[in-house]
Order: sequence, then C-alpha cells, then structure tokens
Amino acid sequence: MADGGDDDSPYKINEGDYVMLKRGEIYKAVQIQSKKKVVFEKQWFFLDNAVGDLYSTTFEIVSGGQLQPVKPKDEASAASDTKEVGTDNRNIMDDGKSQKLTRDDIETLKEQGLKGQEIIQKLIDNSSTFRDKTEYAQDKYIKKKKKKYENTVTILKPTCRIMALMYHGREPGKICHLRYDTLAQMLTLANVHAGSKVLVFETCAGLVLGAVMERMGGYGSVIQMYPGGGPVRAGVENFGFPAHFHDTLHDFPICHVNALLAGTLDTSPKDPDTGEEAPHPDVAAEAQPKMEDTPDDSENVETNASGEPGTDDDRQRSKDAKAQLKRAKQEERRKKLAAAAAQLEGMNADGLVIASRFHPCPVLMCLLRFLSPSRPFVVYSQYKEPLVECFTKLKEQGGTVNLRLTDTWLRHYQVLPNRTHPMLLMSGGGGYLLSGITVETDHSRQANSEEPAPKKQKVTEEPAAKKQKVTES
Amino acid sequence: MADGGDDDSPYKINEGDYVMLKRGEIYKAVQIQSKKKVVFEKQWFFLDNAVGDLYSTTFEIVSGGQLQPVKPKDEASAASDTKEVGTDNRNIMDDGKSQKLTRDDIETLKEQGLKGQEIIQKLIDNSSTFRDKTEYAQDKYIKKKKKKYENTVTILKPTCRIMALMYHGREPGKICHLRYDTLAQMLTLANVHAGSKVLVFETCAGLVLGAVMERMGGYGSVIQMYPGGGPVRAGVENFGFPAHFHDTLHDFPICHVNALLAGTLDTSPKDPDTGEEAPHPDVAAEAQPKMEDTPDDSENVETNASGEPGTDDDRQRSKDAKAQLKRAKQEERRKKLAAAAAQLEGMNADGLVIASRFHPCPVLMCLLRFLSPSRPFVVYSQYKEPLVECFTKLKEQGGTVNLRLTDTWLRHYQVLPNRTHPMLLMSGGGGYLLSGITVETDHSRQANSEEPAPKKQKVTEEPAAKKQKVTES
Amino acid sequence: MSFVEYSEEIRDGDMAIVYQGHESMMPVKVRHGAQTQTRYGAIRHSADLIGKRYGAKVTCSKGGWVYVLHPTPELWTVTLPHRTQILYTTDIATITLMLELKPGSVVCESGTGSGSLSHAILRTIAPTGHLHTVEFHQQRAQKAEEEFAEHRVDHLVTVTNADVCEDGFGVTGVADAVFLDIPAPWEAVRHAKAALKAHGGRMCSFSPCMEQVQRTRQALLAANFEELSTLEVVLRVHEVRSVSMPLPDFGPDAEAPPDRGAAPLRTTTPPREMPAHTGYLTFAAKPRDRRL
Amino acid sequence: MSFVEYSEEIRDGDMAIVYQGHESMMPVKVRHGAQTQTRYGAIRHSADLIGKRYGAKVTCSKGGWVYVLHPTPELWTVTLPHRTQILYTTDIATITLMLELKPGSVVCESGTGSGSLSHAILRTIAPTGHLHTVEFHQQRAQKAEEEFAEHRVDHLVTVTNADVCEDGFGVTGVADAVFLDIPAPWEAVRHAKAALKAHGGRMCSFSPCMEQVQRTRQALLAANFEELSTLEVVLRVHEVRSVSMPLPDFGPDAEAPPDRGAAPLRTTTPPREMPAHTGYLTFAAKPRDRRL
Repeated sequence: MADGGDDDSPYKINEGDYVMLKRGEIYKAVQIQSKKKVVFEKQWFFLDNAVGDLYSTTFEIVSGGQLQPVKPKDEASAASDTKEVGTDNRNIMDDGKSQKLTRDDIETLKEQGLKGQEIIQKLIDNSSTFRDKTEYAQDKYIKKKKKKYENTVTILKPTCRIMALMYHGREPGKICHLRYDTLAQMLTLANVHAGSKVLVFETCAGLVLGAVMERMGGYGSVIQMYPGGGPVRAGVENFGFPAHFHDTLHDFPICHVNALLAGTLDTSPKDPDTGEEAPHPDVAAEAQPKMEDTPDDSENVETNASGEPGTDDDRQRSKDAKAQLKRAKQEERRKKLAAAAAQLEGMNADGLVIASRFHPCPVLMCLLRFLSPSRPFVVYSQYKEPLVECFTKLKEQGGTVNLRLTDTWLRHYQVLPNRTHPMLLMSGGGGYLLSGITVETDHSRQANSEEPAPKKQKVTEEPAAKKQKVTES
Repeated sequence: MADGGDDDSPYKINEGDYVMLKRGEIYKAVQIQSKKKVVFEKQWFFLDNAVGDLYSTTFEIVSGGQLQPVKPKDEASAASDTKEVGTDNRNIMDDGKSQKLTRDDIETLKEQGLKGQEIIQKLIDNSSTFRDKTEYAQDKYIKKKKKKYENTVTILKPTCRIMALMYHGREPGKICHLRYDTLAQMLTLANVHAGSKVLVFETCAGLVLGAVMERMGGYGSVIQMYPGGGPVRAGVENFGFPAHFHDTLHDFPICHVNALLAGTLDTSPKDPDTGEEAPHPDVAAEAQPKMEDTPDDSENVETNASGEPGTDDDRQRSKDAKAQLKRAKQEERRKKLAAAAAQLEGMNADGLVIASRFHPCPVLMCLLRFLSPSRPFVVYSQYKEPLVECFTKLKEQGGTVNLRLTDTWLRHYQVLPNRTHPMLLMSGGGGYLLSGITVETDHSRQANSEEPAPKKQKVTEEPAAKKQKVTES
Repeated sequence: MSFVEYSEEIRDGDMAIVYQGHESMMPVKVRHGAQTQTRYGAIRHSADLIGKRYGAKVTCSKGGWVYVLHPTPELWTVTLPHRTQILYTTDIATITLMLELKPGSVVCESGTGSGSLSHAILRTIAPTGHLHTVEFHQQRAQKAEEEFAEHRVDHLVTVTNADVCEDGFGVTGVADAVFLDIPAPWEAVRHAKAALKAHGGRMCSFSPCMEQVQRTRQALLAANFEELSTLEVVLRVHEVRSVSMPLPDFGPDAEAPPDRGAAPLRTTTPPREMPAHTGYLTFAAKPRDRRL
Repeated sequence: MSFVEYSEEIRDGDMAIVYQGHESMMPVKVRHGAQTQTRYGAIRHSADLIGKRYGAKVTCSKGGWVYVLHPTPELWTVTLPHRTQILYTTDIATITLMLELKPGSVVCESGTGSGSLSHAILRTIAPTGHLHTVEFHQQRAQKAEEEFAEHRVDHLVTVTNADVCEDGFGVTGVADAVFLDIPAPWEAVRHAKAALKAHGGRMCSFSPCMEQVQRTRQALLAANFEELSTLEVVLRVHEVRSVSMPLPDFGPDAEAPPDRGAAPLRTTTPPREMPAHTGYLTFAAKPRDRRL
C-alpha cells in the first residue's frame, strides 16, 4: 500500500482510553484501567493486556481473565460457515435425543482448550436435527449456544455510531428509546457541523450531546441546556474526545433561562475570600441537585461517591480543605455560568437539538428564542402526541417554516444465497421528530402567518396529504 | 381436463348483471344495461356486446364505442415485454428531441388501426432515451402513455377483493380510507362466517356490509345498524349478490337503539287504511333523511332522482298513487323494523363490525351490548386516537378480553430479473383496528377486572411492551 | 361447539380456550370428570365447564379465575401445538381475502403443517365448500386429521399424505383457489394449475425468501398464470399507555405563571421488538382454459 | 454564505433559498441588479436581498411575500436541479452516521450525480476533511465542480471525471469512508478497498435492487470486508390535522343525557401515497491490513 508508512500511534490502545467492547451485536463502554476487573456479558476479565495493541483487535478471554489477541483466521469464522440450512422442518421429530454430546463431553472439550466457536461447531456437528431445522430455528440455536460458549471480545474506538447502537441495544430507557437512525436524522436535519453554535437539551445520558460534539469536531461551541442540579452526560465521557473538545462545551441550567431572558441574571464575580457561602441564590441553587429531576443520574454515582473511611484528624483537615474546595468550585461554576450566559445572550445560536423525557413543547418554545433566523431545529420525542402539540403551537405563533413531523421505519436484511429476506425481528419504533427552520418574526405578528402563501383554510375531512407532493422519491 | 363438461352458464355475462370493469389497476363497478353509455377512464362505450360472453374476457373498444373480445395473445402482451432497462441514466442528455414520432405520425398509426399497446411499443421504439432511462422513469413513461393510448377493458365478476381494491384506488374518502388488507383483517378478526348473526355499523358506502355478506354466503343473518335517514349501501348492489342473500340482510336505525334497549320501541302493526300519516313518531322519523348525517349519500342519487317531466293529469294521478305507495312503504318499513328488532332483542349476536366516520367510542360501547359472550368484535378507524379512547373505556368497564390495537404495513414488490425491489410507492396508511372478545360480565362489576390475573399496576414510564412476548413470528 | 358454528353452551367433547391473559391462553378438551391445571389452580370440567356458557368466568381452585372462550380459528392459531412454523392471522386474513374465499369455495392447500391456515379456510368455506389439504409428513397429516375431527370440521376436508410436488393435490379442475406453503413451490405450480377449475381461479404461494419468490414467479409465468402480485403485510401492535411528561422549570417568570409539574398523556407505544417478516405472499390468477 | 459556514447577512454572489411554501422552494444566485420571479411576483436582489438577514421576509412585487433562507445541504437536496436520481435526506443522514463521518474525515464517493450527497458529506467533514468524488459523465462532473465553487466548498473536494469501475478513485490508502452509488458496485469494490486507509475504514453501497445488493455483498466478502449489514430506512411524514368525528344518535335515553354533535380531535394522517423504497444501504468495514 502506498501509505504503508502510516503511524500506528493514533490507533493504539492506551491506558486511560475510553473504549468500546464488542461481542456480536453487544457493546459496552469502559475505560482502560490497570488491574480493573471488567464484567461483560456475564464474563469478567482485565483489559491490561490490550494496552499497546491496536484498536479493532479481537481478544480471547483466557485463564485468569487475561486477554489474548485472536489470530485473524479465527476471527473470520462466522456463524454463516456453520450453517447448512434445511428449507423446511418436515423431517424433524423431536425425540429429545437430537444432541449426541453429553454435558460431560462438552466439559471435556472445554478442558482440552477448545474455543467457544469450536465448541459450537462440535455441538452443531453432533446435532442430528440441526441440518433439518429451518433457518429461523438454526439462528436461534446458534445464538443460544454462542451466548453460552463464546468468549472473545473486540476492542473498538468509540464513535457516535457505536455509542448509539450500544445504548439502543442495552439501555434504550436511558436514551428515551432514541433509535440510531433517528439520531442520524437529527444530526442531519439540524445541520450540525464544525464552526457553528448549537444548543442541546437532552436527557439521553449524554449520547445526543456527544453525537453533536463529534460532528462539531472541536470547532464552534455547544451549549448544553440542562434541567435540575447539574448536566448529565456520562455518555459524553465514553466518546473519549480529546481534551480541547471540552473547551467548546458550555452548560447552562434551564432554571436560569427566564432570568437570562429578563436580563436579571447576575454572573459578576464576588470576592472569594469573604467566605460568603451563597452570594447569589441563583448560582447557589445549582449546588443542590434536585433529586426529582435527575433520575437518570444513576450512572454518575462513581464521580459523586465519597464515603471513604479515615481518622478523625483526617476528617478535620479534610473539612477545611473541603470548605476551600467548595469556594473554588463555586467560583468556577460562576465563571462557567457567565461564559455560557455570554454565549446565549447574543440570541444567535445556529441550531437547536432537543431529545428529552420532558414535555418538548415548553422546552422548544423557550429555547427557540435563542436561535438566529434561518436556522434549523429538531425535536425528538418517544411519543407522537407532544410533537403534534409543538407543531400546532408553532403554527399558531409563527416564526418557523418547513415544519415536518416524521418517523422512520428501519429494516435490516439477511442476504444469503437462496435465503434473502428481511430480518425476522425489527425495532417496533424509533421515536418521532419534529423539524423546522426559524425565520424572522414580524413586528406585527399575526397568528398563522408563517406560511408565505395566503392559503385557504382546510375545512374538509379529507387529508391535506392528498394534495401534498411526494418529495422523497 | 377431467371436468371439461363444466357448464359455462354461471360464468356468462347477462343483461342486468353488476360487473367490474378493469384496466390495469383501475376498476369501476357498473351494471350491464342495454344501450347504456358507460364512461371509464375518460372513454365511453356500450356493454351490450359483452352480454353472452364469459366473465374475465378482455375487450377492445372499437369504433362507435362497441366492445370486441381481444384474442388471448394480445392480452398477454404485458408492459414488461417492452422494457429493456438502463441501470442508470448517466448517458441521458435531454435535448427535447428524444421522441422521433411526431403527433401526426401517431394519428396516422391510429388511423391504421393500431391498438393502444402497439402504439406505445412504437413510441418506445422511437424514443432515443427510453432504453437509457432508469426503471423508475421507464415505468412512469409507460404508465403515462398507457393512459393515453390504451383502449381495452376487462369485465370481471365482482368480488370483495376487487370492490375493496376499487374503492381504495378510486374513492378512498367514501370508505373512510379503509385499505383492503385492513378490511381483510376485519373479516378474519370478527370470525365472520356462514350461519352466524353479525352486526355491521359502517359508513363505507356498503363495502364493509357487502364484504360481510359475501363471507356469510347467504347463511345466517346480517343486521346493518345505520345512522340517519336510511341505510347507505350502494356498494352492496355492486356485489351482485343472488336475491336470497338479501333475505338475510336486516337493517335497524340506530336512533331506535335506546328505545329498543329500554323496551319502549313499538313495532306492532297499524291499520294501513286509516290513512294516518305518521302513526309512530319513531318509525316516521326514519322517513326524513337527515342530510347532515349522510354526506356519503351522493352515490345514491340515481335511485332517488325523480324529476321527470309530465302533464298535469299525470301529476294528479301520480299524487294519489304516491300516497298509496307511501302507506305501503311505511308498512313495509314497519315490518322490516320489527324483524330487525326481533333479531336484536335476543342480545345474542355473534359478531360486531364497525367502520365509520362516526366517533367509534359511543358506537362500540352501545352496540357491544347486543353480543353474546365469547364473541369477537372489531372496530376500524382512520385515526388511532379514537380507538385509544375505546381501548381505555373497555378496560375500565370490563366485559371484554384480548383487546388489541393494531395497524398493518402493506408492501408490494416488483420481482423482475435483476430488478427486484419493493414498489417505489406505497399506501401511507391503512387505518387502525381495535379488536377483542366479549366475556360474561360480573354481577358485581369492578373496574379493571376484565383481566384474569391480579396484575400489578404499571407505574413506570417503561413500555409494558418490553415484557410482552412476540406472538407473531 | 365446532369451528364453523357457534354454540351457547360448553358441552362434553368440546374444545374450549382457557383465557388466562392476553399472552396466555390454552386449548382444553372438555371431558366429564377431567381436570385442567391453570396458573390460578385447577378447573374441574364437570363442575366448572360443562353446561356453562361460553365466555363464562370460572374460578379456579386457588381462587384465581379465568375465562372460557369459544374456539375460533384465530384463537386456535395462537394456542395450537406447533408441529411446524405456522401462518399467523395477519397473513391468513390477507390470503383469505385475496384468494376470494367464501362459503362454497373449493380450496387446495399444501402443506397442511400445523393446520393454522386450514382451520381458517374451513371456517370461511363452510358449509358448502371443501378443502383438499396435502401434507408430506405422515404423522403431521394424521394429527391434522384427528384435530379436524375433534373440531367437527372433518366433513369439509380431505387430508392426503403425499408429496404435492410429485403427486399433486389428487384432484383436477375442481378448485377455486390453491395455496402453497412448501419449500419449492415452483415444483408444484403445474399441479396447482391442474387442480384449479377450467374456468380459472386464484392461487397464492407463501415463501420466506425472495429467491423462492423469484423461482415461483418464473414457474407461474411459464404456466401462463396472470396478474402476478407479490406483497407483504406487517402487523404493528400498539400498546395503549398513560405517561406523564415532566414540565421543565425555566425559573421565575414575571410574564407567565409557573408551569411546573407534569403533563399527563395518553399515547401508544410500539413493542420494543416486533416481527418484521413472516414471508412474501405471491398471488396469481389462472385464466380460463382456452378450449372453453 | 457557504455550505459549511453560516452567515448572518445575504451578500452579492451568495446562493440563497427562496421559500414560497413547504413544497415550493427554489435556489437563487444573488447578483447585484438581478431579479427573480416568484409565485408572488418579482424580487429585486439589490433592494430586497443584499444586506438583508437570512431568514428575512421579503415582499414581492405583487404584494405576496416569501422568506429567504440560508442554504443547507438539506434545502439544497430538495431544490437542486436533477441531473440524475438523487439521494434524499433520510438516506443521507443514515449514511453519514453509519460511515462515521465527522470533521476531518476523508471520503471517496462515486458517482457524484447531482451532488445531493456530496454537499452533505462536505458539510460534515469540513473544515479539515476532504471528498474525492468520481463521476463517469463528463458534463455532470463539470457541473458539480461549478456548483462546489459557487457554494464555496471547492477547497474541500476533488472532482474526477472517470469510470470508477475501471480507474478507481485516483487515491490509495487515504479514505476513512467510501460511498458507492453506481449500477454495478461489485466492480468497484476492489477500488474501494484500495482507497481506504491501511488501518481500515467503512464503506457503503446504495442500490435500488436486491440483485445488486447480492452481487455487491459477494464481492465485499471476497475482498475480506467484514460486518456486512444491509438495511433500509423508510421515512413517514405525519400530517397534523384537526378533525371532527360526529357522535351517533341512539335516540332518547332515560339514563344518559343526549351526547350529540361532534367530538373534535387533533390527530395525524399519513400521506395517501408515500415513497416506499429508494434503495438498500449495504455497509461494510474494511479491517486493517494484515501487514501492520
């Protein structure tokens, strides 16, 4: 290859890296930490051996939970090799004797050091009914056995795609059931790109925020508008962004939004030495997380936890230190708040992305005010009804055009010789999106005036859609 | 063939038959009437020549609007023969000169007696860009030209399938946008079959009623519960059922339902000679169609229309005749009402099918009372929200099990060598169905008691669907 | 009780459906003196079932209760013992309509499989139609025959144990409709054509894979079938739910009253995973034979 | 204005989108002294556009008014002059995420076509990435190049007029991602592999027909691509509507008050017809070269 001289270093796994573990379609985000036990798919192991190896390497978990790189050939042995499919099951009689290997046999194979995939192949070879099973039944069989016997793991560099797949597969509740293709639509519809200034309001564990930051590439600025006591973004950590990305990230508590809009938010510095505990109720309010607003915080416990043991002396010293630390932290918070407020005050953001468990209507109506005219916004909701409400309100109020309420149907395909068909299972729904573009608002604002054409009011029960041209084909 | 001795007579087209005209995917229901001009796809012709020929014959419309059977070979010349597809259009330059045939050329071809399909083939042969067009563009081209030049029509025996396709394609507004696959679900979910007693409430031009009657095959009874001044069922005529089918059809105006349930409906006979104009306000109410309730009636105008000219004498005579006719009609109506009431009074119907533009919730809650326990019901609505309301109400009230709110996705496929893919366009939606089964209601009825299991109340925001097993794969 | 006729009352020898919940139903053969275990305890057929009305609520030995439902082809489909992959109601409904089945129709079917579709066909073509169903697997053919008798529809059906691709349906020129659910439907197309009436009729082939569809359509065209149409129907179930979306707190606002708390909402959610594919349905029409 | 950077103000030489309604937008090249006809009359660029803010409402000569929008790849997709079938936003969004595009990505694309996807790629990979786009058709390649310049993204893109199946992308070992939208993608798989970085990368092929997908996947497997995944994304647009469902009249009822009239309802309806298929997206990953 022409560029065989590529430097491997950007592709090397380092201590402290945030990485993604992968087995089949299962992902998990972890940090590479020395001698830290990791549990993945009910197996535990250590990532120490992976350090210095390259990303995308597949490892076998060997004795003592150590990782050992798998040779490329083993890697390629896909389940599809093992399949020789029966097109129907008219010859199957279930006599409970279809598997010739006993449990003892399998234990012996394991002791002989056979790898997961090899054991599964043995099981298939010794199944008298496998070949006659329908493909669907074969898939189910292999999946079950794989879960039981496979013990490899691939280490990947985190990306938005993988993070979205992981959350959707493992913890859809944490990301409001936002499906990856829906996230893809959001990033595109909001025209998220380097150099712009994007507002994000999300309660998706930081997945949406991280996705926006990845698309910004460290250029421009992202302002996270957060509810409750503090920004929730465990997911952003897992993206493993370079440090300078975080310089472009601001956050602003929504409980100050009205004050900011009214011009009553005071973010001027106070003398940190006066020792005043809470110079501004506004800013101090932040210090107390409102628990009812942060049910998604469970991921954050590691960073907050501090119930370690110590002597009484230790405790006194730490008390003083804590007080000082608290003041320093308050000052830092103030500065951050001032910086974020400055970003917002121009009312000239370039994009708005909302994806939360909150009712989207008040969120959208409030945050839209921070956008420049001719800028896109996109709102996600797991449910259609609240977006219908947003749509109606925006139509009444004006100031936006090109409103669309959509969802997508995602279908995966099995493409195999003589066995091509859509996958037998699919996601039931990926949630709904409302997107649009801001425009300059009239000085003399009228209801329903956002559409240029002097349109006739619809009075019939006929869907207006009839007249709508199909734009997507 | 073993049964070569088949008698053709049941397959012969007769004067007076209700038939379906078909061209491509376009259908129209008409009656065979001597010397009656029929307009179909902007062409007019007479069906007289079809009488005596067999159903499923394709005819060419020749001079003077006469029909002439097409020889089987012509029939088989499908559009797919004409296609030799370009896989992309990278070579197309649109210079406006792609068609070598002039308008005059085409007129000449027509005068030479070339048939539609032949003219289209000529057009294709003389198009310099056709071969290079993408398939999508080719399809569009052929469809356009077909519409312009084809002049064949196939005469089919009406069936529920064809009627459903026709209404969905031509006049979806008349059938509340009920798609044919949704109608199929309804008939199956309601377990409509010969020998049962089925209630139908529909404002779908009679399509749903006709579909139910077809499935009953003239066995059992169908009771049409109708709103407004009279049952609307132009569509049923078009099914062309044998006369005895109509003996099994009853109708009952819903404005008498409460009276019937309260036991206050009087259907006893009156002396027709007293000349009393409206012996029972109940029954008379029917005589005046309430226009606001029958916007779908436009199809019916032919049967009502009677503004023919005549002399004054004629008018006097007809006035007397009319009065008598009116009394006779009232008596007939009374008898019919009594018969329908008798069918309903047992409260032992076997099935309930609702598909209307009315809010389904009050309709369902009222008509469910006429069902025996352990009988299926199915409610169609173009919109999901009213069915959600039905669902909720039924859950509160009890008396039903196995409730399901569903819709279907219908996808057609193009399957051609190297050109297999889903059709490029699909129906946006086929409407929603709520189905369930009645059960005996408790004497001491409790809210939420219809489910056998003492279930825990759901309090989380997690969809219950998580726990739900996939039953359909 | 029969699958083609409703009864009011549960009788000895009936097949009844015990409804324990939406996803938990089971078929029970009602026999004097027999007992059936449910998740809420036992039910005694003589005391709890026989003579009761279908749809009745029956209290089980542990104090819980179930409903006893009249069988329908649709309830049978979700409770029948699987001997094969089966056809489900969504596809069955589409097949029934698109094949134009109705009382009096004569239908040929292969394979019989677990009889899911067969029962639905019988329900629709009764009381004057007939089903000729051909099953390759001997034990399955026998079991189906037993079930048809138990369900009192055996007078409407002929079960043949044969390989339809080799031997056809055993009847010629009698069918209004033919249905194929076999691995190589293209091998049975000529038999389907022979089974259909000389005046024409409709057929349907169900196949999970697109390659099967492609080969079958080639065979159909070669056999002069017309109006080929391949389609797919996917069912979506909507779970009705009440949710509550919290309202955000933007801080004190002079203009507007505080709007805190949560907005209740009635909505539906799709299941997290749903069946995306059962099979492709390919329909075709046999035109009437030329000779006529 | 540029497709990769927002401006506040409309300037001479910009490309702006005139919004006349949801389904009626058009791109306008802003030029001192020029005029553009809209459905509501003419707009004069010097007086009505230049110096105005993007998003401004502009009154036309006939008294009607339009909005002038800043161009985005998405607005371009629905307004661009079609020289070919184009990719739409739903597919573009999926491709962008699944190919892991971001600022700095190097991407190879063929064919350029009407440039719908190209603009979206450029938006995402700016300011440090690069797009190598190969177009077979000479005039189309030239037109695309002109448009990129007009849209001020030409510094991020190299347009090549070549047959990618014969000649490849003209670059080796540089791409993070490759996208193919050509009639015979299988013929370009080896070139895609060569264009991707030695450390690996992702590719996507868009094809309308399943047979194309099948052949492409065979070629991908033969070239040792991994993690093959074929999918399809179908967009549904929901039209928001207020409807009123009449309430039925069951006659006088002693128990309940009459409940006549109509129940208002806010709901959504799907379009009567919608695009059901654009193409299948097949994704694959090239593993890192063995030698490393």
